[in-house]
Amino acid sequence: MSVLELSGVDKKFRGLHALSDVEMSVSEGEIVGVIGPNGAGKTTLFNVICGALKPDAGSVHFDGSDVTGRKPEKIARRGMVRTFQLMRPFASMTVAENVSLAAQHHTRGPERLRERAMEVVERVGLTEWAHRRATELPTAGLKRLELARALAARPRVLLLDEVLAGLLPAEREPVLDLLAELRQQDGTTLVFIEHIMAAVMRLSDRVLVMDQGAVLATGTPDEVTADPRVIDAYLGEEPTPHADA
Amino acid sequence: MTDTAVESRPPTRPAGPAAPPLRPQNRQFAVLAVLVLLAVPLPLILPPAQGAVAVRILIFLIMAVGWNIMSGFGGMFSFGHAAYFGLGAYTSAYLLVEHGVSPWVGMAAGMVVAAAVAMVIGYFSFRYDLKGAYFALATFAFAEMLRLITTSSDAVNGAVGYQVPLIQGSSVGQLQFPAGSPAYFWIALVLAGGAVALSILFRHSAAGRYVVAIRDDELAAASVGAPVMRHKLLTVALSGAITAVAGAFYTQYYLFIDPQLAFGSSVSIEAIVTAVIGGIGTIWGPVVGAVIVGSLSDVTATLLATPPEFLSFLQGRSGLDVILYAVMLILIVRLMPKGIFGTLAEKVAERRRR
Amino acid sequence: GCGGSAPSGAAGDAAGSGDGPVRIGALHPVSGSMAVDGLQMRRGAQLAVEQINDSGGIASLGGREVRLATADTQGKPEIGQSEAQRLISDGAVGLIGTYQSSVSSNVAVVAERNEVPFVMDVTASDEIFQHGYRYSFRVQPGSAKISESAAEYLEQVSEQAGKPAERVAVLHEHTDFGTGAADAFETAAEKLGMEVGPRISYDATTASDFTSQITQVKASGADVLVVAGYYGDSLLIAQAVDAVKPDLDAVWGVSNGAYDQPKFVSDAGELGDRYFSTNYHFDAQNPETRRLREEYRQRFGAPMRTGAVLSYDAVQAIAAGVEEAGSTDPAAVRNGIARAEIDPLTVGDGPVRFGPDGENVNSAAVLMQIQNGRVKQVYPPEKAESDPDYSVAW
Amino acid sequence: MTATIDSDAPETRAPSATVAVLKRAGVVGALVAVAIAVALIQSGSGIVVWQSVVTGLLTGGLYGLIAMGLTLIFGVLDIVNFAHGAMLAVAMFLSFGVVAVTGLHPYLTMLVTVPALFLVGALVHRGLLSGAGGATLENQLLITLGLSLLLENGLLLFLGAEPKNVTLPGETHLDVFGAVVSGSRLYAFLGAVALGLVLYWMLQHTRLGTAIRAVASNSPGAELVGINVRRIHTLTFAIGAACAGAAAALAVPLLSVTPTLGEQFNITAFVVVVLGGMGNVVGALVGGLLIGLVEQLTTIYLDGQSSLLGVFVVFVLVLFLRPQGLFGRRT
Amino acid sequence: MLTLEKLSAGYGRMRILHEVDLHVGAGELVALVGANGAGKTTALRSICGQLAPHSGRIVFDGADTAGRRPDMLVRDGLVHVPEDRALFGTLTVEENLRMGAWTASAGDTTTRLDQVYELFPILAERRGQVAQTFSGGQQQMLAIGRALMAGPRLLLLDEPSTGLSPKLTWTMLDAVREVRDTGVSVLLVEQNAKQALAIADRAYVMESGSVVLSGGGGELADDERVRKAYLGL
Ligand SMILES: Nc1ncnc2c1ncn2[C@@H]1O[C@H](COP(=O)(O)OP(=O)(O)OP(=O)(O)O)[C@@H](O)[C@H]1O
Ligand SMILES: Nc1ncnc2c1ncn2[C@@H]1O[C@H](COP(=O)(O)OP(=O)(O)OP(=O)(O)O)[C@@H](O)[C@H]1O
Ligand SMILES: [Mg+2]
Ligand SMILES: [Mg+2]
Repeated sequence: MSVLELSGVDKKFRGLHALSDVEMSVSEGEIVGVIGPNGAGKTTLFNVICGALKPDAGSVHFDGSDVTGRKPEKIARRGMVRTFQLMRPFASMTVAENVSLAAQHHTRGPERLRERAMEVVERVGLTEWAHRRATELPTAGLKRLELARALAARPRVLLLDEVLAGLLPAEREPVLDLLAELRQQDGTTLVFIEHIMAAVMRLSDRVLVMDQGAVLATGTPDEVTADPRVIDAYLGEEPTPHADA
Repeated sequence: MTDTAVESRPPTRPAGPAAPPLRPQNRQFAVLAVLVLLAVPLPLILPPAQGAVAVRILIFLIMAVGWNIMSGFGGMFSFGHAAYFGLGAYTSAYLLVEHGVSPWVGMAAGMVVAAAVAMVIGYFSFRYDLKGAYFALATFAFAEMLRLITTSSDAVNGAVGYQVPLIQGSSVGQLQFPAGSPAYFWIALVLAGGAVALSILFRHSAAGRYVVAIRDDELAAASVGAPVMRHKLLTVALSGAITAVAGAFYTQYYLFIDPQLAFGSSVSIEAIVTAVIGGIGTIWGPVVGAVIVGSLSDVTATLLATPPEFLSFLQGRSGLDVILYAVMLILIVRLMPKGIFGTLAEKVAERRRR
Repeated sequence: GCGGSAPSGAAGDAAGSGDGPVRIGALHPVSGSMAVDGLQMRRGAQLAVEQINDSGGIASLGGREVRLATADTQGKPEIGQSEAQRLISDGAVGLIGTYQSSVSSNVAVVAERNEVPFVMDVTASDEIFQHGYRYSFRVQPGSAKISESAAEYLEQVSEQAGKPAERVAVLHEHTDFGTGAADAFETAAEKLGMEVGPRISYDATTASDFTSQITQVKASGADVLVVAGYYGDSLLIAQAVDAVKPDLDAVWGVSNGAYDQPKFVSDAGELGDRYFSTNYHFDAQNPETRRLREEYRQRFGAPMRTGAVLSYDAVQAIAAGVEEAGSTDPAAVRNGIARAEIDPLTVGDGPVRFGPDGENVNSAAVLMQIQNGRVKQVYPPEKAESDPDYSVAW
Repeated sequence: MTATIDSDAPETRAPSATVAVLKRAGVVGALVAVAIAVALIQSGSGIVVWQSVVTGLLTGGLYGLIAMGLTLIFGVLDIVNFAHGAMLAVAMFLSFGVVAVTGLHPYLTMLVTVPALFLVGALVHRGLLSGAGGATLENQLLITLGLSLLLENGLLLFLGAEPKNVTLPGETHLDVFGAVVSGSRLYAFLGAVALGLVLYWMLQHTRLGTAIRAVASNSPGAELVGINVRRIHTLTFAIGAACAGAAAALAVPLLSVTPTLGEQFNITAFVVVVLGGMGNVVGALVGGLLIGLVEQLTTIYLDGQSSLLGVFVVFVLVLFLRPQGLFGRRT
Repeated sequence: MLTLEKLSAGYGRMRILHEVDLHVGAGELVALVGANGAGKTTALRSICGQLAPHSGRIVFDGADTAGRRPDMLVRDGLVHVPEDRALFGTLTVEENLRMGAWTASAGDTTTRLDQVYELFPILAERRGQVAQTFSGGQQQMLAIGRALMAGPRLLLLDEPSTGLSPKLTWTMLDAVREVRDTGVSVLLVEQNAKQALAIADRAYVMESGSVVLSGGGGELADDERVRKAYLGL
């Protein structure tokens, strides 16, 4: 059964058609990778899904009910939570405070809240940083914090925007493990934008390729990477000799 | 072809600092209690003129605490807090003079009115997404409108304003005491202490944390489930209500209020200056700011009225005290861009980290 | 010493027991937008103190000297209040001030609660005297009194000129001061059978051109224009009148801040010619006043305004109260002031004497007119320096 | 920025921007016409309304004149300069002083006030507002507020609060279809228009002006083409201050010169700036005229109310409906 | 022309670059490729003076650039086209270009303007259009054109092909090569590794803030590790 369903989603910024007629359906417990060139509209898609932007046309259904244009906090509280590509920590707070903020709508009492937060912080490997200002974190740390904050909000559907970008290959492994575990243990549905193809290939059940605001292709990772249109638009092919080269 | 080995980032994982106390508010309450206790004997020690300055400081303090909740914690820069101060002042004065209602009830009513108006102004400003200087100018415009409307409205005595009738002797119920009575200071102290306590409670409540997160990043906060509009409205309402207390008490202490005193832009400016000088967005900033700003004009006035020998040429030059005040204002802002408390706290934190 | 070193305890202790000079507190706005008048008044009070000391101090206290303790209200009531408190705890036996009604309201309360007399030099508002304060006195005629006189004088002067005023337009600034004056004038004028209208109010802090208001007056066909405003706006009104040239018989200032000022004569030049103004005024007929104003001009290089003369009178009133009481106990001084009679340097119907409400029973307003580039008292006849010229210049 | 761009949109958009401005101007014009018509019904006297309109436009010119420097500073530097009114007062005193001492024609005092205020502006920006201390909105507010107190009371201290007046030699009154217009106001109005045009020309057609707009549009970008951004900031602030100098010379015959005269104009000027769109000098002029009219019409509509009330109501409505101002672009 | 010696840099205390060594010779076109967030942009920002290095040296034309702001370096001929293009959106195309020549004389401005218009005819056609109404590709051309107006001796290009169609990408890269042929050194950052390597004289590959590979453009293009580092394939 599909937990997230988009139909005919359209979004324009002035003259720029950032999303055109996007259709998408994600089943419970599925892991979907989203790829596409820079500026293809991937982040915009997340923004529309999570209520940060109102689509000009089309609808977004979450868990059977229409959430199109609902406020982001309503959608988040219902269990659809996203991370930000450009990390957006609460600058005046510590890492633990950042995380506990996300948990406070479903947790009562400071002790419970702190426990919850510390669990999540530990899970993403930020324990040493827990009581330092979020702004002191290095890039990789901020990415983890994004993930931790989203996890603390108890997502049923988790939308991840390039959480692996900027991480060393060695640093990616535990995150990938964590994501796999999330689905296994908690049954979380994952939609993730990623440019690191190794990760996309390994994690996703299905891949959605976007280009110029539209869905270019969907399919299993292998299908997609073999698709000539995808190679042409995103992956690239053997260098074509140029006129005078 | 040169070849470099893949280097990994050096592990820069220091042992993290220890967890802060589970309830940081407890320490702040303790500090507050000590401060209040230390202040209690003040009116008995100070000469009456300084006693009056002390009460003025407490009124500034309440105003600045109110402003700080909205503009410091909430990041919504208000340039129109005179609106709430004035509503507190006028509601209590109106109820007392026209209907003989106890000023305490008037104060409570003023808080309700101010909170309601704050929510209305806030709702429209947030709904139309006014930010920064535009939000500030909008709040200013609302305060000015209230001033102009009261000035020409006979229902609240127009430009004449209200004079609180004097009673014989003292009465806690009527909030009136003989001149120089320490009771004024003590009541103001309780109110100011209450305001600071409220601000501590709020800052550490779930709502307060949401508000700070919304200030830091509205979209990120919403994305983890922080109800943005509701908490912004809650913040402006609380801020307005606290500021109204200052207004209501002002009326009872000075026994006179008119549109300019209540809604004039200088009231808003006083609230801002006090909080910014002290340290915006901190619990103790408004407290420090009130003590500095509240006594600054008195100090300069006294200094100039009876200058020490080497400054005697200054005696009686009008405007000089304000110049001195302005220079200090500019200096403090230039030298301590985060306010006195804010900058010092930062310095201490930095030193501790090393 | 400064306030910090003043003795604490009941107000008056210091004055009652000491044998230093008798302190009189003077509260005026010497900074901010009212600073010119504030400074004038402070100097007027200073001259009064010097005059008292030169003529031997307070006789009933063995010639004790008087000293003026000054304070700047900055034009703000709360500053006024705390400064008043400071002056009282520094041992002032009485206070004078404060030029602005809102500040005086606050100081009156402080005075009342500390039981120290407060003699107002300039304070237009009548509201303060409706609370039954025992310690408040006022030298100048109240706003209502001036307005009533203005209406009366208008009726009589216009009648005598053979052009009885029938329809009077009123232009007033919109706060307490202007509105109060306009209200009282309207009531009095209507009682005398004049028709009042249109009544136009304005915000003196923002208005910068009155052409349309004067056009409205012109269109209404009024034959007299009453103006109750401050200095700057009244000057602008005169300029607008000059531009529009409405069909008027007279421009009639009521408690007006400009039309009886020498400065207005020089700023407005020709335009101000033959403007009338009903207001309190220094007594131009009194040689003492002339001497005082001359001294002021020599010392400070500017003509002495009426406000400063009123401050002079107010200090005299307190000194007379001390003299009468033979004590520096403020409560006794209060009773002294209530009994005293002082020869004023301002126009009055007799010596300054305070009624039970604290008002100077002999205060009076006088009609002035700008004639040949000078402000002259023209009515009532016993105060007149020359005859009113009921006409306009354009 | 990959996604599809409507292929022929770019060509059509440039002219359509002007069309939009014209359309907006049309809407504003229509609203003004309706407001005047209602005023006519309300007051019943044609000549009074006509005089109000004329006076409103003339006073509006004065507001526009004063707001121009402010809008430049606001638009380019994002500084809400509360000391603008005080700087105007300084310039007026200067103008008055020059007239009093040399007997120069008031308008010629511009030769002194403009360079003097330019210098003041440059010093203020360099000394007080640039750098970290002047970075945040609240700090700028406090600094410019402190500065205005400093200037006002400095004037008071050294020159006294006595209002000073300058009369225009050969002041005349014109009759414009029954409405009276005094020469000095007309000249100030024309001066405002001229200053607006000069500023507009300077911004649009000079190298410096283009650089100022470039810095306003994208200051990191400006730095990358070799523009010393800090110098342009200082220059802009100085030019904004110099505008106050020019305004002072034009307005000095109209107003009583007092240390606090700026207070009266500060607020109106801010309203005008927001109304016209930040950084838009022509917008400031139009906004000024509009506010002048609103003030006059308010006195007809709401008898006994301060004309400021109408101004604030219009201000708030504009803020809600078009936060970028009538002629500004949303960023 | 340009040498980085053990350059470390980042934002605030956050370190992004770790001891990067890099060299661009006179008249050389050097490509810098690497995955998202590898630190390429950060490197360019440090070189052009927007970002103060934490440690290490940047030597341009024989002189250390420490303490020099971008506008000063432009005068010396070091011009940066940033990732976001930093165009003056409210100014017209021609005004943008003329601003590009801020440091140049009036005569140079006119000749260079002609050259840029010749290189990108579309800009000449649209000279009166306001920049923010341009399409992405047009904006990119304008950004490069504006940089050329300054008469650079070293041009830093941050992903000039972003937002361009493949065809335009080639036009763009051709233009870059033409610029190099006029004697200007170019440091080109491209995600589009394949195409960048095809035109580059030499190239560096960056990963997580460090240079991990370097060599001739053609050589690297054939390297298996490059394919892996860039596409993760
Ligand atoms: N708020 C906005 N206003 C105007 N244009 C926008 C806005 N947000 C995004 N865009 C534009 O919409 C297009 C799609 O952007 P989006 O961020 O969705 O791309 P993306 O696929 O996430 O790219 P990347 O892989 O680089 O993150 C881009 O051209 C971008 O410039
Ligand atoms: N202003 C900034 N403040 C803090 N961190 C930043 C800032 N700009 C970039 N970063 C971080 O620095 C790291 C390197 O970014 P940089 O932009 O240099 O990468 P890049 O190699 O240019 O990537 P891309 O191919 O996506 O442009 C990233 O992780 C990014 O999040
Ligand atoms: Mg994205
Ligand atoms: Mg980059």
